[in-house]
Amino acid sequence: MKPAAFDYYAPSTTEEALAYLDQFGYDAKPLAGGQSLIPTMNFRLAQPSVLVDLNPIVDLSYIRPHEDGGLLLGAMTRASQVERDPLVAERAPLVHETMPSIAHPQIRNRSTMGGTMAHADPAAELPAVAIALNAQFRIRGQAGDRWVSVDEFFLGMFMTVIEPSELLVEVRLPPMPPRSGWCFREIARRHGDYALVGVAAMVTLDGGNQCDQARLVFLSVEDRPVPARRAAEMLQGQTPTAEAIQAAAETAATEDIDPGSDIHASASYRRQLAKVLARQALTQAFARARGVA
Amino acid sequence: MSNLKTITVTVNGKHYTRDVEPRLLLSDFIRHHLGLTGTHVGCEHGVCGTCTVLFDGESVRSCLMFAVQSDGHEVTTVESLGDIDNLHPLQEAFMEAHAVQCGFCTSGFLMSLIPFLEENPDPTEEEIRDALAGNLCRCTGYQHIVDAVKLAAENMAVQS
Amino acid sequence: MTKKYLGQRITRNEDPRMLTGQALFVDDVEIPGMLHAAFLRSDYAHARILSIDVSAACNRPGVVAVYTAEDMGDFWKPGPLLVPAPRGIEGAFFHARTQIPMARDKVRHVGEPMAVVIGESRYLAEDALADIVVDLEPLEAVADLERALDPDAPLVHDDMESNLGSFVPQRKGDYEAAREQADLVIQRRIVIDRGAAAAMENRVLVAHWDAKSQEMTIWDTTQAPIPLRNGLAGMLGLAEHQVRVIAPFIGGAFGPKIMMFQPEEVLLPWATMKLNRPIKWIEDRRENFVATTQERGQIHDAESALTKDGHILGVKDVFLHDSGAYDPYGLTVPLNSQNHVMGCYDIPSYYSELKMVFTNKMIVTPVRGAGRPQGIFVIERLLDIAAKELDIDRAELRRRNNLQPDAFPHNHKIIDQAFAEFVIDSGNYPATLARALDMIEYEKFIKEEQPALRAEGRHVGIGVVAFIETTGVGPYEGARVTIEASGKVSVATGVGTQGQGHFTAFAQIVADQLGVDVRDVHVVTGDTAHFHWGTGTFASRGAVVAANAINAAAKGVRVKVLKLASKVLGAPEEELELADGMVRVADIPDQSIGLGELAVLANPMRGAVEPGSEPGLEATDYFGPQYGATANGTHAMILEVDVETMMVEIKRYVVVEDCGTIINPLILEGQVHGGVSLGIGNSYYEQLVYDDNGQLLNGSFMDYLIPRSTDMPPRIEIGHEVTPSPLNPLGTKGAGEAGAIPVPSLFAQAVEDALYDYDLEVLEMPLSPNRLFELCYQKGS
Amino acid sequence: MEIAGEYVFHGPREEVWDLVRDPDVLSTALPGAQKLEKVSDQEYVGDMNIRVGPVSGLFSGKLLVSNEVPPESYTLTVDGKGGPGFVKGTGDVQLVDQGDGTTLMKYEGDMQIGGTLASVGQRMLDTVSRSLIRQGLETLDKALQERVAARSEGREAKVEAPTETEFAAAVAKDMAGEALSSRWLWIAVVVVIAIVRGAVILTSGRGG
Repeated sequence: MKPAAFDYYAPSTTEEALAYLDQFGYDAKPLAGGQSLIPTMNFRLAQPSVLVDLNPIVDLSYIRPHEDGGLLLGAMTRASQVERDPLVAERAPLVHETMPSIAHPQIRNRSTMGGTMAHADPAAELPAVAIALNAQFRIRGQAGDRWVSVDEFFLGMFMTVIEPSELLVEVRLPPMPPRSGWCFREIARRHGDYALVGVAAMVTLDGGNQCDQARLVFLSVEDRPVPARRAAEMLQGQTPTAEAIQAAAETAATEDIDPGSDIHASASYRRQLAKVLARQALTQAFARARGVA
Repeated sequence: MSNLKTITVTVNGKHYTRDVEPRLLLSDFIRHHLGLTGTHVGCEHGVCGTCTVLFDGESVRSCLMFAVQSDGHEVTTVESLGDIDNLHPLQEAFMEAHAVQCGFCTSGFLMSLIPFLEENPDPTEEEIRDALAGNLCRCTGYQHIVDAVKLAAENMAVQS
Repeated sequence: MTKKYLGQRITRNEDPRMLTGQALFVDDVEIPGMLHAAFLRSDYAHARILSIDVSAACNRPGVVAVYTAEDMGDFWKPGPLLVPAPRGIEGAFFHARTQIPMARDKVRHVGEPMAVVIGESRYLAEDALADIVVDLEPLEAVADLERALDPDAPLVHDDMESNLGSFVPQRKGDYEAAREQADLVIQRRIVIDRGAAAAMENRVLVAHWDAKSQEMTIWDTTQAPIPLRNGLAGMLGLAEHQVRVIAPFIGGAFGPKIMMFQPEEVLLPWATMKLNRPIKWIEDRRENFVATTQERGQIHDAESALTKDGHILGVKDVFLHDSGAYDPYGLTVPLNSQNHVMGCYDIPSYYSELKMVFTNKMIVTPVRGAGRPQGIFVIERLLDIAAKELDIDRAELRRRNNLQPDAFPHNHKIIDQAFAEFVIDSGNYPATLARALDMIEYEKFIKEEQPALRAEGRHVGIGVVAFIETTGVGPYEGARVTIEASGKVSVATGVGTQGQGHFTAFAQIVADQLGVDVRDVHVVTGDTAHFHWGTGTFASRGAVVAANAINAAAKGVRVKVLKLASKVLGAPEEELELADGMVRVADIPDQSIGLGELAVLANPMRGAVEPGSEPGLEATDYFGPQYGATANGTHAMILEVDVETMMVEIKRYVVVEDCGTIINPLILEGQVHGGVSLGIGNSYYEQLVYDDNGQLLNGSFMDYLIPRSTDMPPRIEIGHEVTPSPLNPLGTKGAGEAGAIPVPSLFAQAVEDALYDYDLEVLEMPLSPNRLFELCYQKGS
Repeated sequence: MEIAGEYVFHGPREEVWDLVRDPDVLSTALPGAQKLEKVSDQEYVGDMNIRVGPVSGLFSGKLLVSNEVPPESYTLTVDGKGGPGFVKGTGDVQLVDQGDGTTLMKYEGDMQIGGTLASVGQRMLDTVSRSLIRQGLETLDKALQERVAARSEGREAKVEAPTETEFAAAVAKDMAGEALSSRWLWIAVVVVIAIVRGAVILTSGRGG
């Protein structure tokens, strides 16, 4: 299992990287953490003729506070950096909670924020979390930057709005409103495996302890992370009682998602897991929003 | 071989300059170009953890990196730990607790555990099992490895 | 002999080398000028080969040669039948269809080699594989065992009338009569699917023909270096002494590495002679999934006849055994299944039909457990169902049917894998059962803890399962023990080592015989240059057959030591003792001589060796058991099922094992732990999923799930019973496979117990959360 | 692997028939199809450079049309081979004129997938094939509508291959209003592509 040959470029600036991408088009692949790309290459299922290694671009690795209370994460920030960062724990506790579920430390030490998003694996955790957090993505081309909302970013299995000549350079996480709660849950066959189903939940309560906003996003159920819109609508303006949560979880599992089957889980088993996880995650998120968990 | 790149990499404190093809996996470079065969290869798709080495001090799967990416960086392999007559405390604990059977996965476990124990000098059993989860072992059922890590943590605490 | 080391928790001699990355594995072998091989393997499970065009591949820079079956000429021939079929069973037949080095006319399973590229690097050789153009006519494949026996099923082997490769009926007593008398007859269909051995090290081979010295050296991840040497020498037209096979440290084997001759093992030695350059082949993980042998697939139609007080009157079992595309290993696996159905119980009548079936899937040969887990699964499931039907406690039902300690030797009166009558040498089954129940606090759990947990809505179940393991079969092993001038001892034996701690266990035996430090005993295993005779490491036999050969050889040396020392020290032999590397007169510590000094005296530079004696303190001896020793044990576990997600967590795991005399409890426990982890894999994680067309759907470590550290119970608690085997001087029985054998049946029982309110009957293995969900929520699907 | 379902095409049956039998339309509608040649009325051969995210591979394939009852039904047999493996399948396609200017397509087929594709791509096979069937066919439906519009406007239909991203984006946008539980139509060529593309997925690690 050895990869096919390719030309290798290791630019030290984003501009240089973009120039290579522009030059080689579809033949080139940007190499971020490589934790999905390289095994695919080892199986010779991916055979890019050019790799543009982004790892030397040190400018793309950072975690910065945004003045609005949110966070800016450089695309080449490693998962393990995110995992250990106190600012992330404080300002984006959902991200902090999610990190240990992502594969294993050896993978997280290489895997990057931008790479995970751009790879757009529907079983990956962070894309679902990004949707729950209403993230924004800064995409850079030779003509300049554009911002894309997370709701428009993921198009399908391994597909995003990033053109081959562009790079995702930054992820912006907006601040969490007061009286918000969060939870990430997933069920995998073994610790660190891709989840059979996972869910990221963000909820905000209003002054009357009713649900002001809920975002519930599933992973590993379709060809991209799937927000449970109907379930969220059901919760809005409601008091998040156990019954309301249960009803929302059931709606999420039956109406909001259309899961597929594979050798590990049938569609109906996935729906069952989605229901259970949604209930657990919402319960925990609302408890946190109330400050009781 | 065409398309060679010259790289300079520090492995276990020693500088090497070599010409490599970009597609050469770091694991193959370490084993076959540098002759450091203590690092083993079990799957080449990033699951088994057998090929774990330290890259700039952090554990990584060397089958999921290219040798060219190590240019200017520091790689640490099992050969950097103790030697046969003077084992590292972690290696000693592995021997003491019978954490080795066929020995094929062992280097990967050791290299995953070195940074883990630095960060968590007094781990609980649950933390140890989590830390081991990125490495597969087919022989031991992990129990003696868990015992070894506990023992190592105790012994290292006494020594430091 | 003093017992300073035998039975002690001695840490391993081999560990420092392994822990520092200094142990030699086959892939570590580097020879100047070495080439690398990559195999073109079939993507189709069944297809006729119309043509193979290698011209483009040959022309690729860096490619030295590309070979297909055509190029092999007369050297191309089917491999040997490693284990012949048993004779003398009425009505039995067996068709040998052994594997071939490369497919010539048609391919019979995905992964079968069709061509090999030999190039300057593995990278280049893999590049060239894409240049080979194969024209194939796909044929309908048969993957399903029952489908394979349909009259219109496609034939795996065109020259056969059907895919039925073998039929072996065996009977003891009169089952039909027993059935007539029975109060209860239980009939069930039981399905067990395939799993992989998945050693962490894939197979690796280096073949080096040195034309000048006319010597062939082969480093191979084999469990059987000596038979491999002998066979290859014959095939290559070389004398056995021209061929040296080295099995250095092996990164786990678990069965498939005993298989020979694997196609690659035939091709590389042939190609190195043609090219006169060393060649290495490293199997990669994807190849390991499609080109290394597998096990376990069987379908049983089983029934048991019992009295109302739970005594088994008889068992009947008609089963299909999936052999895959070829049957080079004979009937070892299904015979083991057939044998182990009677397990540790007194079963007066037994009728069994074994039907071995060819399918378009990878070949089946033993994997840790080798047919035994299936047999145990059948009987233990039948007992569990009977216990429910008769409302008798599970443990009590087993107690009632156990063979009693005075029953040995017990003849099960059918033919076993060694083609002898299946006789159990010794054991104390009620004791292991009682001990396991005690350790897991069975009564307390059933009466107090479980009802309380159920009242809380939790689904926590307990399982208790007993089993036997036939081990330590013949024919023989040998060893040579030598005391060297340094006073250190060297030991050579033919079996290979794949992590079982032979370098220590064998050293312990020798150290005790010769009174030396265990660290001063240097053991060589698996190198044909060091020992000429032997068979290999399989069937849990190292600590039985090889260890007793080593013990015998060490005793031989001891005799020589005493004789010579008696002369040198001027004291009668019976007054001498061997300790601390010396021979000394028991009462007079000053009157002594070091073993090294004695070794020099035994190999004099001047003078003469006495007529009728041999130089040196060395002895070679062999051991061949009368028949195999049978180990036994009881496993118990408590697990919890989350009924919302069907995720299972093992809370407690208890093993009570009896492998006779224990050489090294530390190593033994390690073997048990490893076996249990494979068993847990076989129960809940590991399943090789094939589709109807013979395609393997989970050929990677991403989808084939080996238990991780977090999937194992928090602790495997081990208790030992010791019933030494009367069949060998050390009293040992094998323990290598035991851990894996009862786990699927145990898991099934505990899961059923946990899901008491779901009316669940587990008649298949492996399970998965998805499958449990189907069984509990979608009955009938 | 069994594939079955139905889908409503926004155009008359004859147009749909012409469309699915026109290799030019198919090859432009599907990114990566490098050529799709009509060898005879019943046989097409083609090369496709299949790409799903990082995954790509060159496939050559053969497509055979049989049991043709224009414009009602036909049987398709496909046979594609490439480095990552092979795809082989047969499917029956039925077009039903719904009387309101739309056409219902019913399809039923069985697909064999082999090689690396089958052995390491299972995690996403179902998801990707569904996703790509959807994308490919939405694009075809668009081409159909363009043809219909062009005809009514008396101009030449413009069939232009979208970029892969545009392709996906357009589909995703269309998707937003669709009921998620509906099933998507199927044409054998597309399914071959979809499955070949879908099957080539793996990955152990995370993040790019």
